Amino acid sequence: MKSTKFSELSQEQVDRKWWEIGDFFRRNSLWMLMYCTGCCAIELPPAMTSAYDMERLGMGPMATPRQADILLVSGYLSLKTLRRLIYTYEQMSEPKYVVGLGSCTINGGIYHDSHAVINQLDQYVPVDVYVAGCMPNTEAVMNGFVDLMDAIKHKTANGWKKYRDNYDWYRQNQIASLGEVEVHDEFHE
Amino acid sequence: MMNSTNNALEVITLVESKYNVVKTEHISKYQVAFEVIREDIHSMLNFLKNSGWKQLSYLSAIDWPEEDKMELVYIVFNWDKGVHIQIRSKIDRENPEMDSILPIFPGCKYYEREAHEFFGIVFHGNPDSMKQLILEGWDDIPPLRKDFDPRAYSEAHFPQREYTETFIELNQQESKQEKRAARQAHIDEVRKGGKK
Amino acid sequence: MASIELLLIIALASGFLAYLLGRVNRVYGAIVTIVSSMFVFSSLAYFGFTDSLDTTVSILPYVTFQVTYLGMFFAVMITFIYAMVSFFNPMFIKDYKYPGAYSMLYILSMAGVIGVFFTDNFMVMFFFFEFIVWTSMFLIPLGHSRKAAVSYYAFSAVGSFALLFAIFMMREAAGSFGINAGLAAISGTNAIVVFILLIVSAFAKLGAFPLHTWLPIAHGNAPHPFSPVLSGALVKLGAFVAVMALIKITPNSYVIVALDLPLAQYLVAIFAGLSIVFGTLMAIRQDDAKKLLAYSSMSHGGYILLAFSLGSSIGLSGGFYHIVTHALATGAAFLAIAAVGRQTGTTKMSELGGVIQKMPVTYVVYLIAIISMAGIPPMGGFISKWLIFQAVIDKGLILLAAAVFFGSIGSFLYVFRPLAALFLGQEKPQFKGILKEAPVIMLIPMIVLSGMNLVTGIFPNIFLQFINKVIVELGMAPVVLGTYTIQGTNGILDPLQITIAFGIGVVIAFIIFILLKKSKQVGLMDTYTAGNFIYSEELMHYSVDFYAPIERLYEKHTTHVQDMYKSLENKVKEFGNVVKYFFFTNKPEITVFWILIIIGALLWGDLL
Amino acid sequence: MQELKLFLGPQHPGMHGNASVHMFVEGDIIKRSYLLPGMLHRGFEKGMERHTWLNNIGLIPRVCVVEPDINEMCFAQGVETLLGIEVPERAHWIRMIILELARLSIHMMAYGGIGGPTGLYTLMYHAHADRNDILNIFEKITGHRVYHMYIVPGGVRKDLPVGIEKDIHQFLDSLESRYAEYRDLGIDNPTVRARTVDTIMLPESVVWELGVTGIGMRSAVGKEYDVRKVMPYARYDQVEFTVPTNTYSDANNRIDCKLQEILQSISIIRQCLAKMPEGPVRVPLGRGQSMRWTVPKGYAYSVVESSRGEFGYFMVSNGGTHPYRVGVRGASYPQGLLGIEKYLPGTRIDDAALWVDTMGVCSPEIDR
Amino acid sequence: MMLSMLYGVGIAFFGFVLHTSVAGINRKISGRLQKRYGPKWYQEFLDIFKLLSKRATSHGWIFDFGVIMALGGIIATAMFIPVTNNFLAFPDFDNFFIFAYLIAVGMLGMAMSASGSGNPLASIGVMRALTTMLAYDIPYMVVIVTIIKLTGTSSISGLALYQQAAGNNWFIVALPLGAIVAVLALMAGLGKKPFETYIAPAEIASGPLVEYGGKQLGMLFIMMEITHFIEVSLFVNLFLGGAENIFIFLVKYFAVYTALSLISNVYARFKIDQVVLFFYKWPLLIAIVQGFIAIYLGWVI
Repeated sequence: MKSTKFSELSQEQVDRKWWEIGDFFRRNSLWMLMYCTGCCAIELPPAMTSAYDMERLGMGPMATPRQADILLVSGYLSLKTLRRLIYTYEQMSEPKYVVGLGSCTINGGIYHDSHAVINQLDQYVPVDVYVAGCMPNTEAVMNGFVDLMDAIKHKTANGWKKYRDNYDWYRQNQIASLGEVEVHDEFHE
Repeated sequence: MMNSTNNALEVITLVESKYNVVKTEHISKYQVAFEVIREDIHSMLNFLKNSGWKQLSYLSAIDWPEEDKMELVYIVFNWDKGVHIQIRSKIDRENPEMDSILPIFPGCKYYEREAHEFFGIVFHGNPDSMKQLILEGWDDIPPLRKDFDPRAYSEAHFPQREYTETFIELNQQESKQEKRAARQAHIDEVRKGGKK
Repeated sequence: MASIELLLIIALASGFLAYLLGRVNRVYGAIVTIVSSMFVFSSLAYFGFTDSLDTTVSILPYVTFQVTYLGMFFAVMITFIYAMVSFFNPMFIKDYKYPGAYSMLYILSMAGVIGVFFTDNFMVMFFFFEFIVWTSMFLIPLGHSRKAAVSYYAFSAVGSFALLFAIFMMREAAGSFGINAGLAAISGTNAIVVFILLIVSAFAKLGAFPLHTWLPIAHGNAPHPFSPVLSGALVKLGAFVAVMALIKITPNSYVIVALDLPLAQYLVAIFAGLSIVFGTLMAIRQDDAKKLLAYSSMSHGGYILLAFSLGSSIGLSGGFYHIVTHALATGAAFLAIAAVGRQTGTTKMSELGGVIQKMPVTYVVYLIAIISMAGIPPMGGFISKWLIFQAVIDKGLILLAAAVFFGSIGSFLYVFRPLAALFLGQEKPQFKGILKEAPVIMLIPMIVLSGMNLVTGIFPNIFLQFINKVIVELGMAPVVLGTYTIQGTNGILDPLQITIAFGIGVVIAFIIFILLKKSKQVGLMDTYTAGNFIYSEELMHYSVDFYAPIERLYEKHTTHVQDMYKSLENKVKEFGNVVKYFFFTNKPEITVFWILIIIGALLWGDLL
Repeated sequence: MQELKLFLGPQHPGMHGNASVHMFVEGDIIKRSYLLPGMLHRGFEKGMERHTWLNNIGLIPRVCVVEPDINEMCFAQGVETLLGIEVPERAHWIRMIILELARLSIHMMAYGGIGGPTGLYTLMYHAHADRNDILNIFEKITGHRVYHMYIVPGGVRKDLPVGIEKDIHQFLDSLESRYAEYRDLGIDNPTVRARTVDTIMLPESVVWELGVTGIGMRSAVGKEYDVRKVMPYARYDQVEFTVPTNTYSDANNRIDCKLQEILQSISIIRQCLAKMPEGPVRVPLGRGQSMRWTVPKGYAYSVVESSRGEFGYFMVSNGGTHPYRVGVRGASYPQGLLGIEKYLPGTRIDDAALWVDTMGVCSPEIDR
Repeated sequence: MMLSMLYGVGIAFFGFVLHTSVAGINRKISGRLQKRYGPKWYQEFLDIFKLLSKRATSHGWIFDFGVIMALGGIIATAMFIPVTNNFLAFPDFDNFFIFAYLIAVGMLGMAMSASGSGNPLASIGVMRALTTMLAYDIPYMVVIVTIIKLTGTSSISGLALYQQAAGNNWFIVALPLGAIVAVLALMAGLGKKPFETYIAPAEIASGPLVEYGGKQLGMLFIMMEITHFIEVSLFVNLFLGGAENIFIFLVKYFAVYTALSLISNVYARFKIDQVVLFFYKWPLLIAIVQGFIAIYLGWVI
């Protein structure tokens, strides 16, 4: 039988144990950012409120990116939104997860040929869970969240690490599509 | 309000008596369209506003590259009469310019700004009309012109998802019969109560 | 043995020395102020606490001295503030038009303080009183505002004349100018009149409602290093007069049975309550940090008056202790603001922001000062406010208790505002790169004052034991003190215990903080903006109209008192014009005629 | 600089939808403000030009997310006007049921939505619970909860399922029985009244200046300026209903109008279910392959009363298989852009979210 | 001394566990009121520990120092709380004014840290919090002054014992007007609607908390739980006669907190100046009337 004496564990193992304990808390208390980027956000109120009651999974809407764990990309992303989404994503505190709702985040969906809407979200920010559909049912949205919890449990939801490690690649893609990520114009003195 | 048919006809006689209309259309009992020359638009809108068409419902443009024209559309509405009036006028496409109707309908401010953004029409007298409204950092021709191709723009700017060949092959390998058999097996298993 | 007379003469002499040296090099004069005030303070404190002050007089004519605990309490505390503030003089002396005069007047006004508190003669006291008023009056316009000096002098004159009349009435009753004799001899209706006159004088000096309008004008416009002296030290002269009136004179007025308080004291208490509320409300809406602190002085002056007027020994000790803690706190706060004012050139909160990034020590000094001012443990302000609360509750004064609590909670509001608007937030672009921490010589007094704030909060009994001596001298029972505890009327306070508890709490919080994952450092512009981009620091810093919602509720009613004085001023001006019209016309013979009449009336008027 | 810049949206709990109100604030009073739209811009008008007339059915519901049926109706009407065809009688009535159910849904959502800015979350939860029943009914009728693609040019996609009347009646009865409770919890709640009465005014002159329509206009002007009354489409001229109006348009009265419209919609749906004739529900628009159907040359402006006012499609056909140009007039365009620029200044930041909410600003239809 | 300090830390920890559980249960109860299932009862613990496990962002040393000062001050305050007649760390030293002012250290720390984040919304939130405090504290303090004047002691445990000795004549019955004011002030102190002006997500995006995430937010949550524990147990001791044993305390505590959160569920939020006007109109008047009646006329039920 393996000894569980604390002193015999290496620093790495201790860290992993702590991380697993942290994962338990993280997956049971996922706070999502209240950012309705697109039309799939219309299925979120039923998910949040009485009909499906997201709070029983420990999830709740949060006001600011600093407090939130999940960035919910609800649907298509116009260029203008994508800039703000990246800015918001970088403000979130780690570990952070991204859930892409709707087919627009996967391949552009019905707006695949639009001049204003991007086609593939994971070129710009790493996505942990996709929920397909246009728009996905509330059940599908809830299922996506459960999938995310499973992914956290199995340590596969590490998009934030990917973003940190491959920051240059993501940045390059962002600049290629957006020109400048943080705009200076008359709206932003 | 039930006599709207008469209202529409009244409008036609009213306008035609006063202005030299290029073309009149009686679209439905609630809708009338006039095509006028560009110089008449201001006085006509003013006249209609004083006659009760107090609300500017819509302002936009249509691009006609074959004729090399840009067509401006003003839609005004009278809530008492219940008649929409379209006023259309064609202007030059290469150098589209128009005087703003801001003094007549203050509500046109953002419509004109948007028309500038999407068609490149310059409205003189509208202070903010040259600023960007909806797009941000736009670097191409105005997008609602007919010669703009959004697909080409999208392909140039946004990477498309590449579905790898293996993915497609895998699907092809799995024929429909196999799939059906697998599904049947699954159903049987569920019926037996083995798997959920 | 040290002679008070000697100290006084040393002070006066060093004043002139400072002037002469100041003519040579302005900084030398300022250094004389440091040396002189430190010398005066330390000898007063040392010889005072060892009971070895000599009162014999050999050189100065007509001047006699006595050593009382009351006088010594005030003198030591005020000279301490003088000594601390004098460290600021060398850094500010460059800005003044008349640097030699500044140094001289600074020391002379301190000399006046010695005279006021150690004399036993009313006339000498009045002389030194006026001496302080005149010297400080010439100091104030060095901050480039003559209006401030006029306003200060006008209100001081009201106080001085009220005091003078009271002195003459007491002379009438006692037959001499002796302070103790005069106060003892007064009785009957005269006592009521003298009481009112002395209270008016005290109100004018303390800046209590309704004689408060000079406070923000004078404090706000005085030279940066002189404001702490004005607010922390000189204003307390009023408290001295108030003690004479409220404790030593007891006019036989109607006693309110339910409150167990004489009517006269109760009226003073009500005015004190009004000054607390009014000072708080006005401080909340100031934009200039110095004016804000000036109004807070008004509110705290109300606390002191209220404590004295309750007439119980716990109230008295609370009042005396509040004098100490307020002097230390407001001195430190004013010095911190002065340091900011020197480094940036302004003390307006709407023009500043993010000063903490370059001036952290100043920030900590200000923080400790405001914790004390707001009456939060473990600083001294908590102890004195606690004592005052005990006294107020003991009397069961509901409305005054409401006023006291209003002032206390309100002080959180107004002291927090400079903290947030001036020190915290984004650094303004115009100060980027040029802002530095204040020089070491300025940090010394600030740190000393902060330390004193802490000591007064943790070991208040050191001071309260001395205050007990003062109270006994005034004829009251002393407050019961343990080793570390203070026994109030309805509870015991152990400041050391609270401090240890607070320390343990902070240690626990710190351990939790340090055990957890290290945070990522981000800049102050990288904040939540609802997803929008913003690049201008000025648009991100919330400093204008900080308490707009609550200000809106009373902003229409803030100028009534000012309007009253304004109309009074206009009346005086009109009267002056009338006089000018009659007496000083272009025709000299009329003027000569009037002068002759007046001379005649003065010479032979009594005969008629 | 004396001003402070605050933002309401896009990522802000007080903002519904993805738009940003930039506010320059002094103290807590807004001095200048403007809306930064375009974060939901998808190039709809361009996209419609690139789809055939029938393919557009899939695209149009997505113009305005909260109220997709209005778009379908608007588009269908426009195409029918251009083609000059008449829709079967039963289709009209089914359309009315769908439209009024959609109106109920959006009004419930908007009424619950005032729970957000005012902090009355219980109201929000209750309203959303009832709205979910409407979505379930939609799912039974159309197969989808939100984007129904049910009202198509030429009628409706298919007939109502058997027995749906019972469900609808059941839902309407339960909603009607809870109406008084909603009033008590919402606009008659003293704390809500403290927030809404006599604030966020919309005087009549402003209505005409901006061109505000819908509840905002009716609550200020006091006349039944409703597209359903003024120029009745479908069979609105054959049902009896009143349009709630007022002459003093503060936030409370606007919400009140919204609540009264819920009752009217319930009554309309009941009348429709009673009066609905049997028959076909759809006519074909042309012959042959549906992707090659063409629409004759012409211009048409088709209008529908949405929950926020006059919602219009301006459609141009050059006789081809694709629309030549489709312009969308969002109902909240005037108050959303010009209203925020001109009339939000002067209010307080406490009221900004409520301003946007009770004026009925919907960002997707502004951006398109 | 050291032993009672440790005892005090134990009380603070007890308060944290107790209030976090009670708040979790109350979230479930509110959930049922809102027609939904509600979270797990221990959800608050999960939230706090999750926050503590995250990697936060910091806006400079004042941002961190304020949080430490806030939590430290609140722990220090909670150490003085008498839970029952015997379960208390410092008998005789649990002076009411210590709570009134030591709690302000925590508030000041949080306010400072929030303003130090450089976000204007945080400063506005702090401004609102301070203004709300100015509004509700005055009437509340007047009621407390009345009680202290009547009983002659300001020790919280002493006041509880006084009520028990008078045959469980609780002040909520004896001073009914004052009790109404105290309940309103308690609601404001706990940040319950309609007085929840300073969090106000829809207006200022959760106010002072706007820039916090990770461990700082977790520590502030702990601080808030303990603050609520202090305020509710002060109410229990002052107006509900304290508790002879821990079960009575738990019952009273749960009843008070649940009643308040149920009431707050059906109210919308006031604007900040409405809060000030509200408290200075009726509650202040009622409190003063109650004071006069009780002190000068001696009418105590």
